[in-house]
Amino acid sequence: MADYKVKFEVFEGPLDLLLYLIKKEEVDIYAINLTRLATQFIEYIELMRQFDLEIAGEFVVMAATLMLIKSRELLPVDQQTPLEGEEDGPDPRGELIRQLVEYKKFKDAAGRLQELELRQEAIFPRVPGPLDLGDEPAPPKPDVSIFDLLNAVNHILKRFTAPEDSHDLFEDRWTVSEKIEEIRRAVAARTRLRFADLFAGAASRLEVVAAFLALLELIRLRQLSAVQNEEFGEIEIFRTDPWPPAAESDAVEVTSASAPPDSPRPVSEADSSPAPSE
Amino acid sequence: MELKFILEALLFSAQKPLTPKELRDVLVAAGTGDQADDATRAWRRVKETELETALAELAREHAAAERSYRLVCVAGAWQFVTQPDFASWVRALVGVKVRPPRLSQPALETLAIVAYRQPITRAEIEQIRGVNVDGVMQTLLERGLLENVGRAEVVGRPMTYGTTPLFLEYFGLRSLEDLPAADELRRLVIEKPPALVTVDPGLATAPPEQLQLPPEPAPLTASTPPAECPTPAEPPPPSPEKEADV
Amino acid sequence: MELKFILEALLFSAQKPLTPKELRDVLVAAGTGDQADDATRAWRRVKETELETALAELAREHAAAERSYRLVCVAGAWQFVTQPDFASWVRALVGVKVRPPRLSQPALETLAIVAYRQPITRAEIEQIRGVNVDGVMQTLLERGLLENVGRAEVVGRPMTYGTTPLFLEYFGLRSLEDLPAADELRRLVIEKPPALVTVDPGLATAPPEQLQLPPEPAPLTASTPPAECPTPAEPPPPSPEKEADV
Repeated sequence: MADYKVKFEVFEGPLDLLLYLIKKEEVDIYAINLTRLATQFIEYIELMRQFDLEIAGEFVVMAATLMLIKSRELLPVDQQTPLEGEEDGPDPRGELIRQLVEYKKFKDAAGRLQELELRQEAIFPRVPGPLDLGDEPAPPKPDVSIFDLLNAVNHILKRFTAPEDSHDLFEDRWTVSEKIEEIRRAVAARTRLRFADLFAGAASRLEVVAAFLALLELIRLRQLSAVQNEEFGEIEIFRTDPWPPAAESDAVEVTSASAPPDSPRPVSEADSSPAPSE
Repeated sequence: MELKFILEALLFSAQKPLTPKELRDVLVAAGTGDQADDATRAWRRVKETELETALAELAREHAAAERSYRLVCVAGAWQFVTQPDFASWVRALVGVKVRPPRLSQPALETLAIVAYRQPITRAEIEQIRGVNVDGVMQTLLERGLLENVGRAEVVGRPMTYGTTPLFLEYFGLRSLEDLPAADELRRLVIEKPPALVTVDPGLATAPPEQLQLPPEPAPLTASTPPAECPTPAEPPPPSPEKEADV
Repeated sequence: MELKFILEALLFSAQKPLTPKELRDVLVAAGTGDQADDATRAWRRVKETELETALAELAREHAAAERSYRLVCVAGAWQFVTQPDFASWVRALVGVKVRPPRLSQPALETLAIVAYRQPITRAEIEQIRGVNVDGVMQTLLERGLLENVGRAEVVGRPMTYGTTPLFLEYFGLRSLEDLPAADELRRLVIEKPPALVTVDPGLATAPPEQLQLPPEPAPLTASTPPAECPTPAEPPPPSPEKEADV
């Protein structure tokens, strides 16, 4: 059964099947015998039914249209009763042929696109090795992106050149969740915040990292957005409205009061970063 | 120093395709510094149109040279690429080109319709293809080959779709004007024979929205897109009569 | 297919100078595979002396063409170089602003996740981003910013992905170590008070639902899960006693 299914899925709809039948007859679209075409089309539908294949509604509609055309062609013109609204509508045969011609054009166009697609696979751009011109600055990037944020955070991190063992001391102290709450509180109070402010009081690289991850998370959750008005300009953090339910925010405020984020800071920034001068 | 050679040297050294604007920026930057010599300064105020002329000439020269590479413009940016004939060797050197899976027949048909008829609504695409296109549209939108470009001014204000720059890059096209047989598919063509077609004859390939317009006997020339396309036009499609003769 | 054009296409595509021997290796490799066509097979047994003759002829042709670049042999290896006359412009190329990559926000997020967490599977990325990433991954692979780097040793052996040299170039990084806060972001297991986090360890960002839980005012010490050190390479976390000493 699966085999038949595959076979019939080759037809991407009734127009596709009609074009296939026309091609099989080796006649021009304008010269087709629609009566014969209708018979063949319906045979295919019957076949699909026999194989218990799901027949899309479009096929049934097309079959009905073909039957209509067929029945009309069997009658002499003077005995035909005009179809409902036929005065201002096209005759179904002409309309069907128009549709087939139209569809065939795009099917052909799709074939040409496919040729281009294959050609592109065989075309390789010249990518010379990088120019050896020494330490040039990296090209600036317009638009604020996650990497602008990363670059910005890197600047801040450079302040923390403390040796490995000393920043490890803070490894457990700062978590992203805490920082998220901290940032939410800060932005709730002020609606907008300078990016640098988020890190102003940070005492260690890890604290900066935690704050930064928290910021990314809030941006990802669309609770905050970051805007940079000019290249290398100050990045500002905004609250995205609507802010989550007020009740929850209040709860946060309460908890924060009991555990202020910046209270226990055992080592001051100056103490912790005796920049190793190398 | 001839402009075209400067541009050639730049494109030859560049790691990625460059637009005329970016090339101009390079010329400006090179000519502005304190150490810039006179030759470099001379091109500081070059206009983008001059660049474009020089680029077109370069591309012609390289095509005429019939070497193993040529200069192409894809989605407005210029780069040197190898000819497809050498793919098997180049592939052995740099590895298989990473490309997303090839597009399915339904996807290609849908893309073709949008490419030639944009902006277009989903209903209009379905009218041409005769099938529901929800699934295939989603794939194409997700792959970034199509995008929402607005809303149609008809009842329900349905979304309209168009192709993206990534579409041009994927197929290696300079612009939409570069689409094969663009004229045929975009222009209003009078389809015959009249005995069979009782519809307004000019509408045979009319974009669907035109079908809703009152049939104004506008001159054909007016509906033809301006002939700015720099590439040689495709040979006209065989007329229905001719086709019937075969 | 003429040998010299094959060699030209190869040198044109190469990222570094190639010796005749290396070129021959490429021709052999290309002509050996099962799918190699006759034209490609034909050059499978080419001799190095033939290559050298063809290379010399190529170099002569390019010198005669008097373009902005030529083919040179330095220390036995061949490469295309631009003429020194154009150095001032080529140098300016480096400093000039390039247009931003046409990458969507989802693409950038995915890129960031892979950058810090490579090698990573598609499923893991989806776990972090919370959405299907097929389309985005395709774009990034196509752009050459990501690549397949192997398979994960888990059920189904899914492919794993990592960033490419182009990625570094795009973002002006010398190496992955240059990624901001690379050490911390890579190894940081996001430990949170148990009430907050039930996420898999190793996720830099907790899934949204967990982040919305009301924070439990757990004491700081209790909030640290035991033995959270993520990678064996890590020095052991400092003992609390040590911290107290500071």
